[in-house]
Amino acid sequence: MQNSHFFVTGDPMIYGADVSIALVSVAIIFYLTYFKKWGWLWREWITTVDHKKIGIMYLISALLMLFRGGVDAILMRIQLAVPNSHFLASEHYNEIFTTHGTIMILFMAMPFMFALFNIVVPLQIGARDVAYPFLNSVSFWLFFLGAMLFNISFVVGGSPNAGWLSYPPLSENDFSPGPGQNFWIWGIQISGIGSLMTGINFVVTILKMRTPTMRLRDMPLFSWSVLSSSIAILGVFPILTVTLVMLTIDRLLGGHFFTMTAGGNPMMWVNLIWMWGHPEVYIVVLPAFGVYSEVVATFSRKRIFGYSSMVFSMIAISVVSYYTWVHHFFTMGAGANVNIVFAICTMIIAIPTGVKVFNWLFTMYRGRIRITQPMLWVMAFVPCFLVGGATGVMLAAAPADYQYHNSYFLIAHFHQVLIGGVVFGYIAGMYYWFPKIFGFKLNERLGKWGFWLWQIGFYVCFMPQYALGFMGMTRRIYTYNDSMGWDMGWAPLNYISTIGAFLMGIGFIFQVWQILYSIKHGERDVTGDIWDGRTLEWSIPSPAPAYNFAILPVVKGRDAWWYQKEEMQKGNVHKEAVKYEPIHMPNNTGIPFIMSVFWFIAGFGFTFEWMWMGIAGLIGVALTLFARSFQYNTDHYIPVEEIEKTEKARKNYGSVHRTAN
Amino acid sequence: MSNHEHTANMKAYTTGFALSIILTIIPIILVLNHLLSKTALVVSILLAAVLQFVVQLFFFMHIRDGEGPRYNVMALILGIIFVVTIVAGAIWIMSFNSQVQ
Amino acid sequence: MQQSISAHVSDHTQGHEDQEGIKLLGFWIFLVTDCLLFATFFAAYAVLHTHTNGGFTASEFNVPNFIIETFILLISSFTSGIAVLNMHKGNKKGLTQWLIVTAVLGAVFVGLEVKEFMDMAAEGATLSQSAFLTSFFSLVGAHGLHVSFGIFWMIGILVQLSRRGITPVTKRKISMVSLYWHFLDAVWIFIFSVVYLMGVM
Amino acid sequence: MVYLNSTFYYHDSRNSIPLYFVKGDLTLRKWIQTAKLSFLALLGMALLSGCDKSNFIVLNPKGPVGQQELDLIIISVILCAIIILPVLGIFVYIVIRYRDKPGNKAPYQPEWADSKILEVIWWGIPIIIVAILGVYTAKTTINLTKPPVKDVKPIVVQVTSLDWKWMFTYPDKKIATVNYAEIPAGVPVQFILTSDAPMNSFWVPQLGGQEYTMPGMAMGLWLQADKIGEYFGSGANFTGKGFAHMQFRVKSVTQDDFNQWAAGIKKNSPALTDKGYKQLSKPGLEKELSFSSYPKGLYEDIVNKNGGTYYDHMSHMGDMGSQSSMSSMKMEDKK
Ligand code: HEA
Ligand code: HEA
Ligand code: CUA
Ligand SMILES: [Cu+2]
Repeated sequence: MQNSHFFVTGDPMIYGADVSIALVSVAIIFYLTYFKKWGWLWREWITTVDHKKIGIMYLISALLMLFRGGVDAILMRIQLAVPNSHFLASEHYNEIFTTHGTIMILFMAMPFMFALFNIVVPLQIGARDVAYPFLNSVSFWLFFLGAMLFNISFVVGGSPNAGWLSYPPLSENDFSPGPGQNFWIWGIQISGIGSLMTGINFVVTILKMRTPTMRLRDMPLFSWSVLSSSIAILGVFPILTVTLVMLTIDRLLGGHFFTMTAGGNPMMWVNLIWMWGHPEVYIVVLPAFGVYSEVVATFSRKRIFGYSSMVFSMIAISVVSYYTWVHHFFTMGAGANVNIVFAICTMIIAIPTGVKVFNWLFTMYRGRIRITQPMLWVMAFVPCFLVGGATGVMLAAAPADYQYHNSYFLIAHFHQVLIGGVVFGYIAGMYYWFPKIFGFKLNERLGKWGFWLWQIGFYVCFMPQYALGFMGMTRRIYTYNDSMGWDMGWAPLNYISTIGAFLMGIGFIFQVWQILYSIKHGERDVTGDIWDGRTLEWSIPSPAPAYNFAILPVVKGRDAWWYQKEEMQKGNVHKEAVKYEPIHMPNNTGIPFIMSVFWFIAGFGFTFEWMWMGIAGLIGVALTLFARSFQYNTDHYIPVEEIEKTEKARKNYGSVHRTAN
Repeated sequence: MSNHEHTANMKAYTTGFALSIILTIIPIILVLNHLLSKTALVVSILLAAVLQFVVQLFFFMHIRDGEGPRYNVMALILGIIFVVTIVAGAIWIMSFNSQVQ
Repeated sequence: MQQSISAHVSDHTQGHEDQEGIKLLGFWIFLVTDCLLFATFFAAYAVLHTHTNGGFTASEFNVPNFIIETFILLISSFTSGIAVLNMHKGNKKGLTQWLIVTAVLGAVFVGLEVKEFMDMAAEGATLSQSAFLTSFFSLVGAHGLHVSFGIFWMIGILVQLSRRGITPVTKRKISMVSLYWHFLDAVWIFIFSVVYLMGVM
Repeated sequence: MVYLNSTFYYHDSRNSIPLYFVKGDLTLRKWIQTAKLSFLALLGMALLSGCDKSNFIVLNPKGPVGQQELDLIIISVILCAIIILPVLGIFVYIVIRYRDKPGNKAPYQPEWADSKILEVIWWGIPIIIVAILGVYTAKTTINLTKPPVKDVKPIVVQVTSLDWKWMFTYPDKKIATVNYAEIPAGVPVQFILTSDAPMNSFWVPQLGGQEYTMPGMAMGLWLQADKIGEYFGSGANFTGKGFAHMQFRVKSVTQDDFNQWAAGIKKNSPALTDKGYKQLSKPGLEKELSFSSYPKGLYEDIVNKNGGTYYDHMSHMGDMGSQSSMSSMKMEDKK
């Protein structure tokens, strides 16, 4: 690697980015130093093992990455708006769609999902923490530094440009030499290991940390969705890890897993990466389904309809999604029998998904629907996901897919399920639990602006893309000529699509404004139960105290808090004096952060093929692991006086544990 | 989990050890002496391996220990299903044994 | 009434004691995901094992070497079991000794494997020679790295054991490492059968 | 049908950049012009082009393969619509009827959360639909592995995707072309696909769906044009820098014209030598080219050097003249 190529050069946009990144960094450093915030940052955030704070850090990262991926999207749409555009050069466009796809799925959807896992699950199951708080912090920092490693490729070394799933041999040394592709490998590898740990963490949390009276069949559906998504994570992230290791072996050590020469087989990559990649999209959509279930029930003032079939269908989706990966390469000619089996397995997913849709509808049926912000996004989700899912089923008909594959029809399908299913869901979840996290509600008026801009923008952007697919427009082309643009009719539709992207961008700006505005002016949540909720997280104050529950709640069925409130209204609740006990909590620790920094160093070293640095980083990782294993003072007790003080400060909260029959 | 009832005792370990030695030697003998046809050989090697895996699980890893829901057993079963899917699926798909379209 | 029950149960779940059980379950799940990791390497090996690029083929493996390796690992699995038995009996000395035996056997195993790899490399059969060799070295090497990691882990535990004796924490750690060791033995059985035996068959 | 003019392709030497990429002012003018036009587009042109059925080339097939795929597309749209549209209707109805506003008389049953009958209905209907669609999918999948018509002798065209161009070799005629292919109308064509570069995908929407071109593999794709015409084709799987320019043209002509065309090429065009192929396969763009001959065994060598020797069925790569159709039959018998 020559040093002259270390900094990406040659493009004014990149210089602009360099300058703005430098300026922002200087500003942050100045702010932290001037206001003496370094210690605060270290103590309160970097070393925290509190799942709520980790959740907040995930949330902030996800929003930042949505912005980054969104800027990529806008740039692509500008380039494609008209034929023969030279706003972006070919290589630059290729980098942008690669980073757009990678960032949106791995560094936006995943952390957004983990944000909700962390913020909601322990509160919903009446736990004081996740099963492994230390590991949780490791997961976050691995994700974060992996994402940062990926993002610096923009200014140092060059971005990857072989597509978000980087098919070899294009992604091998022969065709993509240099650090760009390595950034992709290591950014995903490091954060992927973090995701795998999160999966383990939440499976065990849900199985083992529920408040002792909560049976699995009383558990709220969001937590069920987390369980099913985490199981899928356990099933597929190891495959991703190994597949990336294989590409690393090819690129770094001269191996031949996927090369064109020496017997390598690029198809094996396609096969393996989709074994992970397909379930991955269901991993991100399942928790969104969980959000819908919570929001719909709350704002219809009704029990969720068909609870058991909701649970069953989620588990079914997470398992059956393991058997559909070939639908991403029907056109590879693996054989009629292979295609038929996987086509039918793919269509089968539509059945449990449909059941969920029907159950949501019937939750609203004979309910009382309050159209609040979270509910708005849920109502936008239904039609969008229905149509996107239906086009998915059309894609699943293998021979029809020979015509859709890699066309804009496909692009339209997956944006419709990814945005309509995943993004809408997470945004709904964010609005729903925002008061719980921060103690105030997000402004409705600005939110509505954001909402409608997103909605209109979405359909204006992506509906024309279905038509473009039928017109033969393939994905990943940085430009098209006049003949395609005018004679074949691609140009007008692309232009419209670009307008839609801008509308979504403006919608996003409204949402950012909304958050900033609400920090000052947002309606404060003084009850802890601002939506008249049904599940345990609404029985404690907003924001929740460090230990979540002073006394573990007693749960007698589903929607525990809702029925508790009914009892309280009927006057069946006798306030007893409660006797607190000291609460056992984990200590803050800097090791996760330090370990992740070593991972970053290792990843950076291997990216530039500076083996000394890579190995040094790995040794650092091993040493921190070792240090941790010798750490014995890992926890403390919160004394009773402190709990009493905190609990006294809360006035009118009802609390589930005060039930007495 | 480890604090409850233990199936771990010297007898179990020795039995397990003896079984695994036997299950290793059988395929070695079969292979080195070319005793069976190719398919039969592959089947017996795999069979011995699977049996030995079971021996490890029961005699060494004490899969039966513990109380309450057997989450570890469930995880293992799911894991085995996934393992079979990954390996068998890859072999099947990558064999490209027919022409399509 | 309800109240007191809940308080009791909660102490049980959130207290130290069960914390160790929770960690063990997590470790078990981790092992299952590790299985998938090996499964993926196996899948690649199964698909690529005939792609020899005119070089080294699976029939040329060093038969005595891999048979010895196999028995050493089998024995070490047994000795790690004996170590755990000693732990349950509270016999710190026996525990330490058998752990050391296990680690030493593991080191011999790794040594033999390194020798095998070096011999192959000396014949020109390197990782970059063919897709078959890439997948072979990756699969077997991944196992070897796991074993090496296990050895270091055992050393770390031995140090803690000498300092603190048999406590709930060291107990859990020893249970984990022995579980890990049996697991590596189980993986090896498949490498032995599928890679080596079927290779020389 | 889509008319393709040759401005599509780069004019002179490879790696050069076509005029409209360099000339900034030209592009600026185009921007303005396009902006104006696009306002019209917003109002009418989208609709116009939308109504202009011929632009939807996927929905406007010119051969039996594309037609079968279109049939399946239509079936799948209908089957999905049968369920999706009513659900959308129910959704709108429920949201309007059960809004929480004062004086809403609609029933409110907050505890009603289970119904066996309903469960059976909404597990049942999707199962039936998936079953029907599954059967059609399976049928079409199997059909497409066979030549579209049985009684006409097929021809073989070998396709090699390169960085960033398409090479077609005709084993029967021993001629080669780049970035365009001619085929006889009404005759099943067995395209045999490989790549001497990162994998691409061979797609001629009006003739039928695509299939990957993969290094080291020779995969078969049956297509057929019923009438004469000229069809848009493109690479559909991303291969890097020049990928966006990998369009090609497939022209179907009568059998006589086809023979004449081939004879003309044999007579008038230069030969493709080993050296010439090496040059051709280097990364870069290329205009349409024709060659009167190509090195013997070129295609087989390409497949084999990229790993073809590891796949036994790949030995039938079509360079067997009239036998080719038989060999592909044999492949089917095998499975
Ligand atoms: C969150 C993300 C997400 C979700 C939920 C889905 C859901 C589905 N997807 Fe999608 N998909 C992607 C993300 C997602 N997908 C991405 C990112 C890609 C492309 C990646 C790339 O190439 O870069 C892709 C690509 C993709 C392909 C590959 C196409 C190709 O490359 O050529 C296929 C093919 O089968 C497919 C099918 C499906 C199906 C059948 C569903 C189903 O799960 C949908 C089920 C839902 C419904 C059907 C609606 C509700 C159901 C009812 C009301 C019941 C009754 C309905 C019927 C019986 C029809 N998807
Ligand atoms: C969750 C995943 C996700 C999300 C949310 C999105 C969101 C968007 N995507 Fe993306 N997309 C993918 C996942 C996702 N995408 C994937 C996986 C690919 C495949 C990549 C590949 O081929 O390898 C892809 C590819 C892809 C393409 C195809 C590129 C190609 O093949 O050549 C296009 C083209 O239109 C596109 C557009 C958009 C747009 C307009 C949005 C919008 O919704 C974005 C809206 C958000 C914003 C705009 C953020 C705010 C921005 C600002 C505030 C900036 C300033 C604003 C203005 C100037 C208005 N995406
Ligand atoms: Cu993929 Cu042949
Ligand atoms: Cu998929």
